[in-house]
Amino acid sequence: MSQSYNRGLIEDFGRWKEFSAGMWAWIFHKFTGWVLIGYLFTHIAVLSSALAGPEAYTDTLQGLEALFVVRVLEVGLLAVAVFHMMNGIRLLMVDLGIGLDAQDKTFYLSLIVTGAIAVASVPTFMTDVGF
Amino acid sequence: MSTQEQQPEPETEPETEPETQESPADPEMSGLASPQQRRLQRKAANLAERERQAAEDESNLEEDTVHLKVFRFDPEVEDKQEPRFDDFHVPFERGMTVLDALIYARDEYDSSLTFRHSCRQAICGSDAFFVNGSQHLGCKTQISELEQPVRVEPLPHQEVVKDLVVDMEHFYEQMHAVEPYMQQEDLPEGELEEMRQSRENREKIKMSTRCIWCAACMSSCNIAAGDNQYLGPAAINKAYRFAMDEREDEEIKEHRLRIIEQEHGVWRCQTQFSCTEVCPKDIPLTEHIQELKREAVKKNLKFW
Amino acid sequence: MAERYSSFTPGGTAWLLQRVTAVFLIFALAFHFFLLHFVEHAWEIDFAGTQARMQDVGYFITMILFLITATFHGVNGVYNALLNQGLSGTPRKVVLALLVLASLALIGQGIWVAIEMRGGLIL
Amino acid sequence: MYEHDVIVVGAGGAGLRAAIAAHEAGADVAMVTKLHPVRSHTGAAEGGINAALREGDDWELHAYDTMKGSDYLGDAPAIETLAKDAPEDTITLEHWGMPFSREDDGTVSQRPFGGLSFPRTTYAGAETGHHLLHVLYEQVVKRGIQVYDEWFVMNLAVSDEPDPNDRTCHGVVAYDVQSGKIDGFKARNGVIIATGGPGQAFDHTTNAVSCTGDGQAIAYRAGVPLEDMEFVQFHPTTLPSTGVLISEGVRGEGGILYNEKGERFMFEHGYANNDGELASRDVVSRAELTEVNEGRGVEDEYVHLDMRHLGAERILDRLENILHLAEDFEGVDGLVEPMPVKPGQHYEMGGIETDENGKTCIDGLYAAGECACVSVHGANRLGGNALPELVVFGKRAGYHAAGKDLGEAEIETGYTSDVEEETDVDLPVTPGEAGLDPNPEAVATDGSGQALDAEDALERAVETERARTERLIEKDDGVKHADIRAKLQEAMTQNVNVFREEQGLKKALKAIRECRELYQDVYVQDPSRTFNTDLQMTYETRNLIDVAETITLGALVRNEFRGAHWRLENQERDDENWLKHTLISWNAGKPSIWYRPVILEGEDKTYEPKVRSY
Ligand SMILES: Cc1cc2nc3c(=O)[nH]c(=O)nc-3n(C[C@H](O)[C@H](O)[C@H](O)COP(=O)(O)OP(=O)(O)OC[C@H]3O[C@@H](n4cnc5c(N)ncnc54)[C@H](O)[C@@H]3O)c2cc1C
Ligand code: HEM
Ligand code: SF4
Ligand code: F3S
Ligand code: FES
Repeated sequence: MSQSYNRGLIEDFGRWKEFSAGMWAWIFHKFTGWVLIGYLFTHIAVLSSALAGPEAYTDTLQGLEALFVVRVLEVGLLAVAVFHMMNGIRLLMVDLGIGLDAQDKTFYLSLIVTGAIAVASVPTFMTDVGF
Repeated sequence: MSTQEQQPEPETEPETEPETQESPADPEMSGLASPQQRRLQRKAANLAERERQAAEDESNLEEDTVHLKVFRFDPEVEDKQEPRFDDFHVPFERGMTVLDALIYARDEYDSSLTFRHSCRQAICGSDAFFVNGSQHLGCKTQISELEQPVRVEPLPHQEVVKDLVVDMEHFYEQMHAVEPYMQQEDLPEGELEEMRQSRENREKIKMSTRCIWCAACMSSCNIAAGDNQYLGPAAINKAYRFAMDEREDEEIKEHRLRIIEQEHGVWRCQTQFSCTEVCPKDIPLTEHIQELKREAVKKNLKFW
Repeated sequence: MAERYSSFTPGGTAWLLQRVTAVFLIFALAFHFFLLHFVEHAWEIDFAGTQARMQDVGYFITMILFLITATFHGVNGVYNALLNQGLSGTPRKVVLALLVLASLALIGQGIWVAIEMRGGLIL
Repeated sequence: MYEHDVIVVGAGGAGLRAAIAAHEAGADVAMVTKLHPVRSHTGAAEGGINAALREGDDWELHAYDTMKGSDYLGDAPAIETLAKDAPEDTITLEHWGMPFSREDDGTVSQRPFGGLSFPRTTYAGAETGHHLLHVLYEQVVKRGIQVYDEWFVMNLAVSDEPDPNDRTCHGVVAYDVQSGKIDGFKARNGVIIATGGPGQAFDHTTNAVSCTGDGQAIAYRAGVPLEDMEFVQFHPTTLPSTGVLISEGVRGEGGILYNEKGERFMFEHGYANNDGELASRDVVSRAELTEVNEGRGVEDEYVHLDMRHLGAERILDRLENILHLAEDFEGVDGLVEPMPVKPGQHYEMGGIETDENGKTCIDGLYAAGECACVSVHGANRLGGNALPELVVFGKRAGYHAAGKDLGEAEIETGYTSDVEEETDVDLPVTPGEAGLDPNPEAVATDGSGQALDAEDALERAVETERARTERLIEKDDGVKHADIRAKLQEAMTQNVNVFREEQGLKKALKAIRECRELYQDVYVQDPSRTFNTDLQMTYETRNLIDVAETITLGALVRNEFRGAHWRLENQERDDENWLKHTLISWNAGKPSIWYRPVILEGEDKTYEPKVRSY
């Protein structure tokens, strides 16, 4: 009807507090997926320094690794990857129709595992980094 | 039963930004298994709450009124063309539902308050509203379970015709699109012979047949909001109801799978579970959609 | 109504491939991260080490497969996400073409780099 | 203006079935309904649909049970038609995919029900009506039958001959709720009214808010008599705040009724020393109200239905649905507290007078379903007999309207001079008059007393409704329909309830008259044309007034106790004087009451009135 009123998407993100587990899982999965594919492109770009010769490659990589931000970003990347993987497994289970009733619990579990692995990896990732 | 003076008269207030509104308790976050279980638990909590409240303050008038904030819009009436929220203060009665409160507000304060409703018992599916930020049937939602003020809005993602009334045409079209009728031509001989169906098979389709076409699921689904052509959980569930019914032959089932595996069909579903959460009939919608995805894949694999 | 939806589109294939690649990626990604961040350490990586690993045929093939599946999985995921937001018509064809081109470029570049790391196409 | 062969008004079980039948018979059918079909109140039916399907049962037993249940006020040809057609029509539903509950061998299940000599109530869980409604709607979708949903039918377009038996119905006038447009629907062959019951005449009812007796009122005002309206069934266990039905199953499983003092009153106060809580619906309803009236009700309003002693496991297993209902609609947890219940209006046995083919005395006008009275239910409807009525008589009406030959009807309709006429009861006020508006009749007239042709009749009816609507919306001040409705409902619930006595009924008539007077000053507050439910409900309230009046009039004249109709003054069934139907004709606003004998001669036997005891 022409004279009806379309409220657009006002209820979408303005309502984030009311989102349920499944919805959050979807948003996070999307976000992490995009980060990962973005990273894949970057990653190949960085590795392409190998085309300019072994030294260029080693220098680029080690130069980047010397940067504190890069280390922090790496922890972030790990978290993103782990979450995407854990939730991906959850989604695969959902696809197989396993444990649908516990879908919210498994989402929280993915979050916890992600957090735990990210925290546990900090010492390893932060070794030998200059400030 | 309270008989005290009410403070009537809707006050008008400009539409507030959704961001600034108070968030009600989120029952979905409680992490219990099924909606059924969750309801039972909520029920226990509410009973305790009611008792506590009753004991605490019997005479407090404030406690005994319900504060409703209702979305208003009318394309024809000048001061309603710009959507707004009206406040109503309705005397509370034990057992009062959101629908009861709306009816009271309409009959006592403002006859132009418009919403669909009929059966008052969760079977006609006309009164799905957006209450405190999620989809509920008005007649099935106890006021005592909600945080105040109770915000009542029309279903999101559907055009608003007036006040709480949304345009359901698109929803009906999607329901019709899955050919929602038995197509078995080959009936048993004999005038009074029924088709046979095993108890297990009836059990399998039972939940899916409970749908009351309230559109709460469709309105909650983010994908349906983005892709208008997406069949949506209710229509897919309707397709499931027939695809899984053993009374229809295998070819008909294949035909049904072809309908739901088209581009705007099951593959669109991102398993957000919002539909399952809000369905007032506790239909495991996501589960049904997922099962159809697997059936469709199986069928396609057969051709390879 | 019904006829609007009757054209057969095997949307299921992409969906299934997304799942299949996901299963492969679980292992590939875990292996990749584990090897390059925990066994080896990222800050110690140099060309020699990379080359040594790449000399191993199994590793080389795994990485190529990893690249291809991840690209398909990621790009298909992005494409799907856009479709879900209602992308259709000509823009949709354009986006699909761009994504395919980008993927091919990425895979091509990746394979080239890998071969280079390996030190040429000697098997 | 729209034009079709057959126009079906109402899309509940009866309307949908009629539309399908008319379509099958080759007619171009359209349905006009104020609710989308799946919103109709047929969806609320729980128990089941009676049909003699199995070995050991046959239609004659079903007919016998129904006749006995009706307290010998049903017409044999109608009852036998119902019993004979129900099996086939039920199986048809199965073939259309209805998910009936099943036996181990895959055949449909049947269960015992009150008043039945054989377990013949075919059911689909505790939601038979829901499935029936949806299956029928699916068939309508399949056949591509045109549905005008959310179109409120305001009136019929009927020609203006002085004798209603000579009139013809040409179509209906309806109001598109979404847009506010008022338009005519011309019916080349016939109009079928299937608008359901008038439960909203009472404030405590299991019926939906949409059950406002519209069809009965418009047919009545067009000259069709309303039959046996005094017979209203009250269900003993409904939730006090909403009227939601708590199924008989709770008592069947062993639920107990207690009064405020905690007494098991069905036994302790001697209402039913043998059957206790399981006595028939009217007995239990009366017992509950007696308790409340004598001051032993909880909060002076209701009694308690307790099932806690059954144990959580058994309750969850068999009565889970009841837990949800009590919780969702009353906020009571049936596992930890007793449920409040009281009697509530449930079903209107009477209605638009029709024959077995659904035809009324007006040419081209049909009725089927709860709004009609063929009569199969007589003075009391058996549980599970309404749904078969919908499909059996819905189908017949559809066929007949589409021109299919169903044979000559045995039941007569319309007022003829040889029937008994009598109104020696003195009425406190003159019913009918105090016109609700200047043009009280549904018949279209140009004042010449000449029959109008179809187009003109329709045109005129549309104009009348447009003018009336205009007046209602333009009026700035007055009485709100909600206040009138509340007054009406209160009067009906107080006085025309389970217990009826002369004084109370007269009080009700006076109150109805006051409602009529108030209605002359009614106005619609909402000025909008878009989805104006205020306007729609104002129209409905007017229909309720007319229908409520017929219920009360019938109850006042029938001075006997039969079926659901209890009278203080005469607590015996009086077969000598009252084996006859009450009929009320509108007569241009001057209602008259007359009677027609009950037909007890069946196809090959005559039913002898016996004492109704179970
Ligand atoms: C709670 C409950 C339980 C029941 N259980 C059983 C049971 O177990 N077994 C049994 O046999 N019976 C049962 N009954 C009785 C039975 O369900 C009803 O009598 C029957 O469903 C009525 O059907 P109908 O088609 O006549 O009317 P409805 O289903 O009420 O449909 C009326 C239709 O008319 C339309 N309408 C009304 N007015 C207008 C208008 N002015 N303009 C346009 N359209 C209009 C409405 O939109 C609707 O589509 C039960 C009833 C109730 C209330
Ligand atoms: C570790 C193993 C991985 C698993 C188990 C996994 C699983 C999944 C699954 C199941 C989906 C589909 C979600 C849906 O359609 O509902 C998905 C989407 C996606 N994945 Fe992965 N994935 C993995 C690794 C990766 C990697 C390495 C990348 C990046 C290259 C990636 C990028 C994406 C993207 C972009 C999406 C689409 C997100 C969206 O919906 O917007 N994934 N993943
Ligand atoms: S599936 Fe559930 S939420 Fe969706 S329309 Fe049906 S009953 Fe409503
Ligand atoms: S909310 Fe939408 S995404 Fe799927 S699980 Fe339900 S249809
Ligand atoms: S009023 Fe019918 S579902 Fe709520």
